[in-house]
Amino acid sequence: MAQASTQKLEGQTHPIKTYLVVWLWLFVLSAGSYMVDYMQFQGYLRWSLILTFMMLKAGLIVAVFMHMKWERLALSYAILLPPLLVLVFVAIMVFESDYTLLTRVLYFATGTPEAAGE
Amino acid sequence: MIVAFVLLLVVIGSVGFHLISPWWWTPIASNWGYIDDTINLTFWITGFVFVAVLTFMAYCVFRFRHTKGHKAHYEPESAKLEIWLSVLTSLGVIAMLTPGLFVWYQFITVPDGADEFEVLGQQWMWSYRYPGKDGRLGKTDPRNVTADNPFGIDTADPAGQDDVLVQGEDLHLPLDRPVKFLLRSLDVLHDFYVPQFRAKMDMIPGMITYFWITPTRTGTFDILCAELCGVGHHAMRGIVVVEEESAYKDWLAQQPTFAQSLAKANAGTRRVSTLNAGGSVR
Amino acid sequence: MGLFQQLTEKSWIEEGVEADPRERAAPAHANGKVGLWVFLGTISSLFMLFLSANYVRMGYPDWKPMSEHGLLWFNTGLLVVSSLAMQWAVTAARRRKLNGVRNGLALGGIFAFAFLAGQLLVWRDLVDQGHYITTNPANAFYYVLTALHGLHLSGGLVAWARTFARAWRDHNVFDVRLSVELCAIYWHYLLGVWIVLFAVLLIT
Amino acid sequence: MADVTNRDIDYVAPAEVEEEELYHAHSWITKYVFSQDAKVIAIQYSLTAIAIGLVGLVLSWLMRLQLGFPDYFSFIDAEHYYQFITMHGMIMVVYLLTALFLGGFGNYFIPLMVGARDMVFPYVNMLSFWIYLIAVLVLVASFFVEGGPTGAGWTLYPPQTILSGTPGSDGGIVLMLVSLALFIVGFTMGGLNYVVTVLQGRTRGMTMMRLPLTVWGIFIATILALLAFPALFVGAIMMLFDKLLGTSFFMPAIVELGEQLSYGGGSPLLFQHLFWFFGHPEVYIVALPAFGIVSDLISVHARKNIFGYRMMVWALVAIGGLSFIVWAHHMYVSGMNPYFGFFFATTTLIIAIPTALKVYNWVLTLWQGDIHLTLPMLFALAFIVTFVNGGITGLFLGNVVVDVPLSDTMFVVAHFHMVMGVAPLLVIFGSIYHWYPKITGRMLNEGMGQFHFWVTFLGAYAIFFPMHYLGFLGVPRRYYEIGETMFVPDSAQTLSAFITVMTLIVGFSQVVFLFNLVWSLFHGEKADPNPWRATTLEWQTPETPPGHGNFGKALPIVYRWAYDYSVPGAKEDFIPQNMPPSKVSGKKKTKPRRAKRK
Ligand code: HEA
Ligand code: HEA
Ligand code: CUA
Ligand SMILES: [Cu+2]
Repeated sequence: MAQASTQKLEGQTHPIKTYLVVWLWLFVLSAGSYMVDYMQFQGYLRWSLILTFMMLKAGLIVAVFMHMKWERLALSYAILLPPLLVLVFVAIMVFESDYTLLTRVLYFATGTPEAAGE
Repeated sequence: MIVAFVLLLVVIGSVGFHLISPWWWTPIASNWGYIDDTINLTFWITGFVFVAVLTFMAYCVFRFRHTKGHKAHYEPESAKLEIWLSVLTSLGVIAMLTPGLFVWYQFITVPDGADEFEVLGQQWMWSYRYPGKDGRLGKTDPRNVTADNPFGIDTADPAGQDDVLVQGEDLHLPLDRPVKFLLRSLDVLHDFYVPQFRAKMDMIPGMITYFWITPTRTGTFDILCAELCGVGHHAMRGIVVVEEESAYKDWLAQQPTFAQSLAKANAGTRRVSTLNAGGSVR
Repeated sequence: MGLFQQLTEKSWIEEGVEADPRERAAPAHANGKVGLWVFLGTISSLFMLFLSANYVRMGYPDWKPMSEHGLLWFNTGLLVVSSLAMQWAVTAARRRKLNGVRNGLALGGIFAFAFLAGQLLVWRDLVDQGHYITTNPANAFYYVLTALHGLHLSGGLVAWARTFARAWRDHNVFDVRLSVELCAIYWHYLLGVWIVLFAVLLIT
Repeated sequence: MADVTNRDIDYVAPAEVEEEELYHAHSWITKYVFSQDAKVIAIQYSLTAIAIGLVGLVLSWLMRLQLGFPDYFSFIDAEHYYQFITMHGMIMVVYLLTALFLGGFGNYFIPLMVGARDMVFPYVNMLSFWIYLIAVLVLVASFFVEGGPTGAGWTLYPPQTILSGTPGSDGGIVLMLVSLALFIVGFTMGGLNYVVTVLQGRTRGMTMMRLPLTVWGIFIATILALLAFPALFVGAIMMLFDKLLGTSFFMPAIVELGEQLSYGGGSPLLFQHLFWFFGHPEVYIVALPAFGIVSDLISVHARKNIFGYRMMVWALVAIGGLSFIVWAHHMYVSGMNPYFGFFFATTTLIIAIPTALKVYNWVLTLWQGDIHLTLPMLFALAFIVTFVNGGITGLFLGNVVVDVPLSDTMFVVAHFHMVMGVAPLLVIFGSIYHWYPKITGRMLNEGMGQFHFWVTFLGAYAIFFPMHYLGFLGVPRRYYEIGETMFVPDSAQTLSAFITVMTLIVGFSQVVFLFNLVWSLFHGEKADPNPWRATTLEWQTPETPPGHGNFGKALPIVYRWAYDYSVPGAKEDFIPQNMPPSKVSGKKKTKPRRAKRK
């Protein structure tokens, strides 16, 4: 079904340089998330940093390597919106998990972390 | 013609059935009259829309049914009409939702000074635990459950020793005092449900859930399990007795505390019960 | 034509065929590519849901994080190389260099297999160390998530094998180019998923 | 946006789609059994779904016999009863409705309605059916393993699902989970096809906003399914691990009948969230195709354009999107974080607004129409009645405080049967009466059809309308028997018996319908290629039933939207989508399409 086309090939391939730059960035970002671990950040800071780095990395990969950057806009919407809906689920689950934990700590003998090591 | 008529009949029949039906709420026995009010409000709003939409439809079927030479009108859309309809519907939704949310806020906010007690569900029976003199329930763990300690109370927690245990007996509640039900399950999901209280909540193993009510009427009511919990689900019944406070106090005083029942069990079986041991893990 | 314009078009007023968005919108898409994107949407949903389950479970006190396994870094490297090789094949296909396509594909496949083998090694090591799936929820999630990722990669290898066979049989780069691109996109995607999984498994 | 990708291979001009390579069957087996033709696959899907649906129907009779006459049927014990409701619910929702609407109707109508020769990935499409069939067989097999099928309720809530107090907690539940996982894999294959065919396979001139609403409904439903099914998949996998390997994803510490189990720490609520993150979109997966199809039925048989086409499309999209953020309205009394109630009650009631607009637009389409009371139209009208009724009871349940007393009572059962059991099924019946002539070349018998319609509509209404009142009384659902209580009057049992009798009557009329399907295949009146004088492309095929490749030599070119009925000034009261403007003498206000530049 592919139509042999006489179109010129110039301008169609992405210069290798783009990839190298992106790889560099991926490396930097990975180093960043490793640093978060290394510096022993705790709590929300830790989580927000790690998630930010993760998102940035995933975004780069999707945008450049998977050609999202060059796709039709509508398609990008179609692909980016649904994960947002799943993110609502993720957010709700964060609250839910905290709530469950709270009732365990309040009422159960083994609800506390110290008591768990049976 | 006939079709339009039957459609109309369905509407009239539904409304008629509603009006003459002998099947309706059991008389309420708790403070959640607000819930009934919200339902009635919802009935009025939705009932109106139901009748309006379907009567309009029946009229259309009657008025615009095919006759020779009749031709339909061509009209792709009317933004104005659609905006009006959305606004009206939104108003309807707001009218139902706003009071609903206020009542929900009350439903989940337990008033200060409510008495707490625990309902324990397991396949397929109910047991209850009151906090005893110190007003506090002892901590629990399913790992502590043994034949002598069916509630799994933590023997190391002093608050648990004077807890009053009610097993194989009816639940008693004092009239006109807010009570918070703490719901706990040992095995699977159950749901503590008394139709007259209008309140219910699932009980989840590994977690504590709650609701609160103020009983407003003395009497004896059925307790049902409203969450599928295995073959015995439909047979998981209990009885709750709402009575004057003095009668309630008398009843409560007759029930054994945790310490008493432990002592009795030890004496009866003449063996040292392994209090702390946590059950044998399979 | 933008999505918004498309969806607000008053289609009853306009007659005729002049404006088909797919005729002007550049570039249009091969069916396979659109299909792959939709599929990736589906598996993203799958992995995200698994990860949120992981998050929920992680908060509870019986969760004991796994010790990090050195080999995992090495495996990650393998997968990165595999992905790079696939990209090489794509670039070669765009330049119509059949040899490059073959080499890139071969390397990509080999490294993907090596990655899977490496993952199995880690599993065996963990079992030897007494980290069974039931020992701890962290272990359970580790096994399930890596198995899921591995399964997806194995599925990719089936597509890879077909592409590879065609690249050896056919002599026209043109015919395999789309398949190579699809494989590469999938590979990058799975690399991305792995990086996220690895990060989650590492920090928990 | 840099425009740098490779035009040469990515681009297939829509006008040239006819040159697309088409799969050709070479033998009887590849033509009728392992066929890659979407129309054959559609029929295979539909027949399988109807067959398993009949099992679900028989189960509903057995359940009703027990509920209506609790002491008469000793062969139905509690264990069986719970197995029956579970299998009944799961079969009806997933294996009947989802498969029939998407696998059956989707396969048949998407290619025809968008003007394509076939689905874009025919081979994958074929695999999709066969995996579905295996899933059904695995499900059926669970009836025959030791312990029988699972009796955990179609919601499969752990821990009870995999504990011994529940029937079928050994083989039954494992087969159920495996079957669901297979179904999801198979469905994903089909789903990719439906989405990509709608996006890519449209013929020249078929813009998105010229698609019939049937296609829109199935399209959006498929997207929902592709995103929602993974949640069930995740839940099923983790539960299988909990069951078979003893992990504790969902299992907290448990004392079962006095015995300590080795589980610990898991969260049963997590499963419920996952299940409903799938489950709520799922109910719209079966509703949206019905919404789409019924719009077309009403428009064709009222000889009038659907009122507010754009609004109908936006509403479908809005309902689809919103349906992902309302799931916890099934969990108001589940013990989840109570503050979620505010969020989910609000989103749930917001969904009612786009849905209400759809209802208004259906009714407004009737206004000033030219209503032909054909069988499909009758079913469409009946759908509106039952859907409005069921939707309105949904508003009771959605308003969180109102749900508290009603949840897990027969009121909920009545709600979802009205809105899901009856309403979409009426659409299915209507569409079978509507499209049977195209699919088989013969008309269905009108007399039997009328009988079937009136008994099914009035009968089903009589089954489920009174059931709400049992819910108000407080009768819980999933009760093998309510027995003696202090609050349920004896008359409620009479009502229950009445419901059972109605069930059997409605059941009998389905037999008539099935007979009609078979009888008309041989003796039905020969059908005109376009008996309802409809505009959409499936009626414009050169052959009836459509042949391989659907459209003969050249694909149709689409010049207009799908709803040019009773256009002022036009000779006929319908203008097919592929009728060029030059051949129409309408006075309708139109403008020629121009390329809009950004
Ligand atoms: C096709 C399937 C389908 C559809 C379309 C719906 C539609 C809706 N459902 Fe239903 N529902 C189910 C299938 C469906 N449901 C199933 C299967 C269950 C039970 C599962 C189980 O537990 O086993 C269930 C259970 C269920 C519950 C949980 C009850 C409980 O277990 O306690 C709730 C609660 O919010 C709910 C709400 C709604 C709402 C608000 C809508 C809305 O979308 C309805 C919108 C429609 C209308 C509102 C009617 C048209 C509008 C008008 C005519 C205008 C008038 C309107 C106003 C004045 C606002 N449903
Ligand atoms: C689409 C889904 C669907 C359908 C069609 C039905 C149809 C019926 N259902 Fe069911 N039902 C469910 C979905 C459905 N149900 C679900 C999800 C549950 C919950 C399970 C659980 O709690 O876990 C349930 C539970 C349920 C209960 C509650 C049990 C309990 O809680 O104790 C009852 C009780 O009366 C009942 C009755 C009936 C009856 C009498 C019919 C019918 O007899 C109604 C009348 C018949 C028709 C309207 C025709 C149907 C025809 C076919 C199915 C034939 C095949 C199709 C073609 C030929 C196209 N059902
Ligand atoms: Cu306990 Cu149902
Ligand atoms: Cu829902």
